[in-house]
Amino acid sequence: PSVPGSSGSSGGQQPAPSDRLTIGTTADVLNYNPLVGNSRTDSWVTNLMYPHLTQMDMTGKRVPYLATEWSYAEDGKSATVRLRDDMKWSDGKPVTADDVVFSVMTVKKENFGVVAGLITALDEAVAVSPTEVRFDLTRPDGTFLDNVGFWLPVVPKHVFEKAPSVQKFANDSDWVSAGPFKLTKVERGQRYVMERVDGFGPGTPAVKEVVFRVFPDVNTEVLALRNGEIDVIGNVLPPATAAELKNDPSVKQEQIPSLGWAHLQYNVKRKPLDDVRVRQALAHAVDYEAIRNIALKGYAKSSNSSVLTPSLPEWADPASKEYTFDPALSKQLLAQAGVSDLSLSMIYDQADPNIARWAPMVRDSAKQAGITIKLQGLERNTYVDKSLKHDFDIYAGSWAIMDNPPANLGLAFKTGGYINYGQVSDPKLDALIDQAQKALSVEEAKPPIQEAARLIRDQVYDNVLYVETFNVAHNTKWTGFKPMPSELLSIVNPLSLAAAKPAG
Amino acid sequence: MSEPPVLEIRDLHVTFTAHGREIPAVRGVDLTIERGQTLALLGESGSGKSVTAKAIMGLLDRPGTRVRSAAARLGGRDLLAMSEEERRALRGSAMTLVFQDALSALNPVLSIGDQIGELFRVHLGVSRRQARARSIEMLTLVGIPAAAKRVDDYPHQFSGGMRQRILVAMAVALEPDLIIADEPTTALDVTVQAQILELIDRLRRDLGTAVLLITHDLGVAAEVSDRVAVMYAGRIVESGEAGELYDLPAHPYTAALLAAIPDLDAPASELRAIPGAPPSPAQVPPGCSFAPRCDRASEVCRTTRPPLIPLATGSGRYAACHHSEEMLDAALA
Amino acid sequence: MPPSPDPVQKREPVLRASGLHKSYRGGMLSRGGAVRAVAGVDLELHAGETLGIVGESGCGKSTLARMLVGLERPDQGEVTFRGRPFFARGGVPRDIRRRVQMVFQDPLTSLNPRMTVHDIVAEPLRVHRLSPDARAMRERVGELLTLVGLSPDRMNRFPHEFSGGQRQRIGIARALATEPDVIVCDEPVSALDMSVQAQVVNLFAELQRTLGVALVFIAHDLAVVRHVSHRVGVMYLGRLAELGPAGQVYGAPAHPYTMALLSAAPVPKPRLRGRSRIMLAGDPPSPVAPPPGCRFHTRCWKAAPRCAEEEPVLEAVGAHYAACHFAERAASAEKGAAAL
Amino acid sequence: MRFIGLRLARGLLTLWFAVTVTFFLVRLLPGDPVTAVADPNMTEALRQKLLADFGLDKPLAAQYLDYLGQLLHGNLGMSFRQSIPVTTVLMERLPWTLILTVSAMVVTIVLGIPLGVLAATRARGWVDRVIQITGVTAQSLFVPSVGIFLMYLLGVWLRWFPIGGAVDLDATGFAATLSMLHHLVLPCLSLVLIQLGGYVLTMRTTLIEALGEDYVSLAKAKGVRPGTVVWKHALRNALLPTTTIAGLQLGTLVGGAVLTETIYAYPGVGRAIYEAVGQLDFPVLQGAFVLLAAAVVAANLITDVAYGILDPRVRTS
Amino acid sequence: MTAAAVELTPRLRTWSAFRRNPLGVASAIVLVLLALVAVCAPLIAPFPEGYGADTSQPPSAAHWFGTDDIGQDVFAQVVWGTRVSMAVGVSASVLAIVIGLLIGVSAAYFRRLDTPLGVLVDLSLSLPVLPLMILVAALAGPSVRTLAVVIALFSWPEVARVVRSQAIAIVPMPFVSAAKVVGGSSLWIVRKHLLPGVIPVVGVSVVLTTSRAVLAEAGLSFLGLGDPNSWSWGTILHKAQQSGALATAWWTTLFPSLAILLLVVSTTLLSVAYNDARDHRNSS
Ligand SMILES: Nc1ncnc2c1ncn2[C@@H]1O[C@H](COP(=O)(O)OP(=O)(O)OP(=O)(O)O)[C@@H](O)[C@H]1O
Ligand SMILES: Nc1ncnc2c1ncn2[C@@H]1O[C@H](COP(=O)(O)OP(=O)(O)OP(=O)(O)O)[C@@H](O)[C@H]1O
Ligand SMILES: [Mg+2]
Ligand SMILES: [Mg+2]
Repeated sequence: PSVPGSSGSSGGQQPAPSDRLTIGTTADVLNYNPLVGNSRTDSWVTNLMYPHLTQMDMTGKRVPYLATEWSYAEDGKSATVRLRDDMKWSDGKPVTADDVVFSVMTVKKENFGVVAGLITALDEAVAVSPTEVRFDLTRPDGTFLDNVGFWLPVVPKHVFEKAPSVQKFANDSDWVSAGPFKLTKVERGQRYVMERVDGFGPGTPAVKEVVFRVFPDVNTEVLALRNGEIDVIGNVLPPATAAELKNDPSVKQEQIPSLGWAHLQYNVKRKPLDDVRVRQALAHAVDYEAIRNIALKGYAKSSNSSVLTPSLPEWADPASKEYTFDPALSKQLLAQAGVSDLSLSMIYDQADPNIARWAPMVRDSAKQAGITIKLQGLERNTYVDKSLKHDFDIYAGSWAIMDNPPANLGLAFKTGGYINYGQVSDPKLDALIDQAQKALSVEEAKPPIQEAARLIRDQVYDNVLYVETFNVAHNTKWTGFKPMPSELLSIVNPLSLAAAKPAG
Repeated sequence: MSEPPVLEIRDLHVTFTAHGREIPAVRGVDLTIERGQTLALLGESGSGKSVTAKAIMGLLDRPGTRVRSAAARLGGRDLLAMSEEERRALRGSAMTLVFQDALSALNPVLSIGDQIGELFRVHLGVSRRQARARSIEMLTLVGIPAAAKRVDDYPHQFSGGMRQRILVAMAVALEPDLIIADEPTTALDVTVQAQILELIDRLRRDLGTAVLLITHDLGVAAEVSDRVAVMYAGRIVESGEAGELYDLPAHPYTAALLAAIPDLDAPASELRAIPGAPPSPAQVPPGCSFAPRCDRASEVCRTTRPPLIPLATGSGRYAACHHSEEMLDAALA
Repeated sequence: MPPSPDPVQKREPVLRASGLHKSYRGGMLSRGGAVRAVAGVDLELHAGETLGIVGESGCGKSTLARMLVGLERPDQGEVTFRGRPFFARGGVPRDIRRRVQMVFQDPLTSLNPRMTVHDIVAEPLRVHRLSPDARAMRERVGELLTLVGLSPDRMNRFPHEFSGGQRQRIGIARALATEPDVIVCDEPVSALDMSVQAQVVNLFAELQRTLGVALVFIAHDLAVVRHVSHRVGVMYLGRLAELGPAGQVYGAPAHPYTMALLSAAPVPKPRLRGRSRIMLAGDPPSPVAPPPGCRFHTRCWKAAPRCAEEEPVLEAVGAHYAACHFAERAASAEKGAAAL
Repeated sequence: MRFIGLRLARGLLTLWFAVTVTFFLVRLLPGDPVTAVADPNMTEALRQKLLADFGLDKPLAAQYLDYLGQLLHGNLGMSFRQSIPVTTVLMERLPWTLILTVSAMVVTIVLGIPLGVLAATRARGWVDRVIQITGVTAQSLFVPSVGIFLMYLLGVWLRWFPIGGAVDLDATGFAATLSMLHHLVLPCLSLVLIQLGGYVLTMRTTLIEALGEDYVSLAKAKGVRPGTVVWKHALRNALLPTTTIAGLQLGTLVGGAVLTETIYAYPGVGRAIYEAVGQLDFPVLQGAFVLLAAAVVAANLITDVAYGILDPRVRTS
Repeated sequence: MTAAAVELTPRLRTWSAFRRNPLGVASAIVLVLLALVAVCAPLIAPFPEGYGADTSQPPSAAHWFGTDDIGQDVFAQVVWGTRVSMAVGVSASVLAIVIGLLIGVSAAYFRRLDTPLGVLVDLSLSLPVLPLMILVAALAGPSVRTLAVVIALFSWPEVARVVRSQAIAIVPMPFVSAAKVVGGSSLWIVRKHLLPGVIPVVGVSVVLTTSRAVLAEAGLSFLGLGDPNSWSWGTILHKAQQSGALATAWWTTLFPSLAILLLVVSTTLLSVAYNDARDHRNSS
């Protein structure tokens, strides 16, 4: 933290401009404790400080980071992970299996954060050797390694164990980290300065310094990119901006697949939405092509109305077909269901630029089928509140990261699932998902999960509109980024920034 | 005696333009004041007394105001031929103005010393310290007790009578040739009024200044003036030596005014009121302005405006009435 | 001398003020003490009589007037109308309100500029429901306007379309609308042009003669008060200095202040200019901290040490009353001065 | 003494009022801080635990009294979202907001007075008209539009000024001050633009009024030079109402800078409020409102002092 | 009296002075035109909905103000935006004025209420308006009605203050005393004397609060708290901002900004002109 007027830098020689990569972000870091903080902008910074076991490739497959190998036991009741031995905490101590065990067991014990809900199958984690961890599970869970590998940040045991409660530990100074960059200076509201770590395991970063600068407004961020004040816009560009910026020779855009999808959910507990024909009528009353082409300027792929999206090609079901935009059919279905003058309200987060764009399009196309949709563009907190309380007819939104279908479909569609906003309760679906979660390999999990996805499509438990193609812009002065899927990783992930270098 | 009169104004006209209409507030006023003389300018509200005073001082410089005169001389100096800067130099030194309402005329945020001293600083270019010393002198002169202590006080800290005295102090500070006092005592109590009038009169005697005293009070005019000019609807309708004019008014308006005053010594049952009301300055009848209210008015009064002409009787009597001779004859008979 | 009302002195007064006190405290933030506007005034007003009140600016004349009509509630003492107190519980009773009216100093500001003359004069009729219908009201307003010398066909005009004297007549018509027994006039002619003043003064005299209302006539012009009043009170700093029949107060003033006032008043007779006058020193003291003892002693040329300590009461001096320790001597001295 | 006591009491009352209004408003918002951090894996038990951690499970009245009690000790609580004290959050932001608003205020006054004088002395002339129209137009501008326009024109196109932020990272010592000023220009300019109109118009009206007063005529009658008449006699009086407005604005400006600070990525309190609403960070929100109310109280006090200096009627009674 | 009879009534005098002020007259005309646009919006342009093939087109003969990023006609948006913006502005200001009038007049006339009401007004004036509006708008959920109510809720203190200061000048006027002497009750005096007396200043308040309300509406909509089912100028700007097109597709921001500017400038100039015209002292 600095006070205006006081001298800024820690002194010494200033890095040349090309030694510094400046990234625009829209919000401050709220929590430096990676086990707690879950905002995207927090993660960009903490991901550079705390390693995860695995990262993802562009198809969503896990790739090594701290972990080099991982596997389940035959019976699926335990899993083993091997760690690399060349990672060090910034205070010189090595990163060992103890740290991994501490991180995961703390989360389990104190029961907080994103990870807690993903490790319900965990019984005990054991450090077999400094480079090997064994997870003992209470039941076979084929989603466990994917989840823990991707979501669990590894924190230094010797620092965090001193806190009486890790959950309350702010970790807001004197950071001990092990990523490619270490945080050296914070000017809240303005910027976060990170210095490269020499001897970072996977390879010393090329760039000396990474600076995150805070710009609450995207428009200002774009201006700053064009002005050369920042090199990368961390946030995904709104489609219209991406289209405009295509013509700017100084800006390059990386296309990043989204792991989530945009969708409409119908409250199946409400009449007449409990009738599948009505839901189908609604599904046929959406002009999917137009939404992708106009609202998203073509930066979106069809998911063929399946919750298994093309971003995860391993899982996708090529047989799935997208609902046609067919108002006549829609009317016919409504007539069959005996519903006339259908009038529904649709909630969405007004601050989400894409949804705010296509929500009126959904309304207008539904009108062609004689369905009235009243838009309720809400302030974010109200929207989340209403979603959790199932207080809506139609919910328009998008999932951010759905990286493991068996795990995610469980949360979203199983009876009582935390994010099962539409209140789907289908025993057949529950059984299929359970079966898929138990499977220890993709091959094994694929048939039940594809069956489940078909059920979801046919019953219109979820109406998938599209999978966005994210555009992340950076200055052409920089090159070498390693894009990974999702907004969370994109090109601001640790391995990518470690590889980034000045062009030419 | 070749000494020129202190003030000589010929055919002064002031016209305001408001809402696209012309308001001839002053319509041909002649004034002459000799050295050491007090001329009382009498007239009722809206007759143009203050406008005349401001016109003489050259204060009517706001847009929409036209001032014109055939001659304007201050102690022989031709005001018309002067530049604005030269006239400014005369204001406050050769001719000064005492306002009616001292509270609004004194600047509330400046100290008394500052406001009086400003005169010395502007006109004599003296230092701040000297100006202050002179201000204290002036305050003492007009009878403010403990002047040295009070010189740094602000207007609101003085009583009404003291404020008026401060205005008088400013008016006499540079020993001007002419003091114009615009109803200097109307806002004051009778007992205080007597004090202020006395003060002005004393200073006039000591300095030999000419005074133009504007008032609507026949009593006040009678108390201090040598000569009296009566104004009605933007014109002077009668002027002359005070005693003569009160004894033998040559204009029906003056006569009616005098008759309408209740007399302390003779409380009559009925006052002789003048019917009607004074005309609005924007709407003056073509002939004699007083004709609609005049009981002597004849046909000629309604069509022809009587000029202000010298009368045979008395010294320097003037009247603007077709019937003045008649009146004087009747009175003398 | 105005025609004297019938032998009034013995009859029960219409309006009686006893021991009136009124102070105003400044706003919440002002420091100094309260302004003691009226500090102990006793008065009686008899039917058909005119009581004149003179005094310098700020001596409490208007405050007294406002208390006499019930606009202001006295801090101490009370005003009674035919023996009934003004401030019963819950304000002034409506019938007393009707019987005591007021005419204000400034004819323009006392008439609402947004109302027509008809509405202004009809306001009391409406408030007291004195007219059965609109037609009757118009007729009554017309009568009232005629009574004060205005032509009824101008009743649909606005006050600013009238001259000062005419405006004051409108105010008088309004005061007459409820057929009051008492009209309190607070400087009703001070704001008028000198050529119009006499018209209004005459009107008052005539109205009183024909309608028999009792008038309280407040003014600072001694001559005007003398002209209309049967009895005159002289106020100084919130108290009555002298009270008595007009002829006596003016002819043989008993209080030094009355003498000074009479002597300082300018006389419209240039020939009398050289006469000797009593010049008071200094300004009237502030009503926030009136001097102890006799309030006039700070400016009085006759003041003795006793005057600074002991407050003189209003007591009979010959045929009238004065509040001065040296009242009798003063009265005789004045005769001497007049002889000079 | 009594006067000062009253002012203080009034200030405290203002603070209390702001605290109370915002306390309850904030708590009426739909959802709670826990839903704002909602993540797909949270369970109901977890939620309740979090609520209890934030002290949000107690009855509203108890929360309110707790809060007032803490406030008396100068404790604004911990931020829900950032695990640091609210005072830290705000104190980091406050200096920037002060720099921005005070500089905008100063520039406004420095420009506003001469423009007002010019308009008043040339009342109804074309100079007056031009000044009036410009002032009114500037006052009516919509901040975000202006912000983007200025940044595009002066930042991207002409490259005169940086885009967003408050100070350069590398600048030290004097260079830091320069860099700070450099970053200040655009946001300050927007604030000045929208405030200036009001100032000039008030100045103009009050000065025209003052110029018609008797004391101005007397000054002229004393032969005082026309310039002195305006600047010494009329202006001092006309400044009084303007001071009141300035005081009122200074207080509300801090809160009013929300849009400006957001658009220009300026790290001030206004932006913190905007962010805290989005995050339902009750303690920060409330703290910010307490701070703003305190700013208003302080501004009022400053106004009173300024009034005293300008108006001897206040000073000497 | 013939002389007095020809004098103009204050109202006529104000009117004649007002007519002479070209700025005021021009502003009045602009406002009338804007009101006409608002009322006749359906006749001028179809309601902007759906999407068009020509996305992000600069102004042309077909699309006077260009199109936005989903191909809607910006001109139509601005025309329909006039409706909502003005409706919110006017209804908010009417509401604020009713509240302000009641409170201001009560504070001026009933002395005992003055201090508490004065404190309330002062306190409300010292609250940070925009942040609070954000809070309340978030609380009530976005709709045109909410916006109007929220804006009114934070605009009345200003009106109350103006009304009070005017009313407080009327209360000591002798004509009020006269009404009391004549027997008028408090209610009578408030109704017959105070309210008519403060109406002229309220006239100024109406335009000023309206313009402030329009700006506030734009600000709230811009921050995403507007009504998504209708078009207001702020909504247009909000959508432009969300699409990140503020800096590139200038026409999507320029025209609604100009509309806001036009309305606010003309209301302000109108009130200035009206005030000048009412001030007879200086209208030479
Ligand atoms: N600036 C002005 N614009 C328009 N008319 C004016 C102006 N100043 C004065 N008048 C008009 O000129 C006429 C004469 O005014 P003036 O002030 O000279 O009267 P006065 O004799 O001094 O009256 P009073 O006794 O009330 O002071 C009045 O009718 C007044 O309305
Ligand atoms: N409402 C009030 N609040 C405070 N002080 C007041 C109020 N009304 C009158 N005063 C004060 O009370 C004293 C007497 O006032 P009042 O108006 O009765 O005097 P007056 O004799 O009528 O004077 P004038 O001749 O000027 O009309 C004055 O000092 C005045 O300042
Ligand atoms: Mg005058
Ligand atoms: Mg009085």
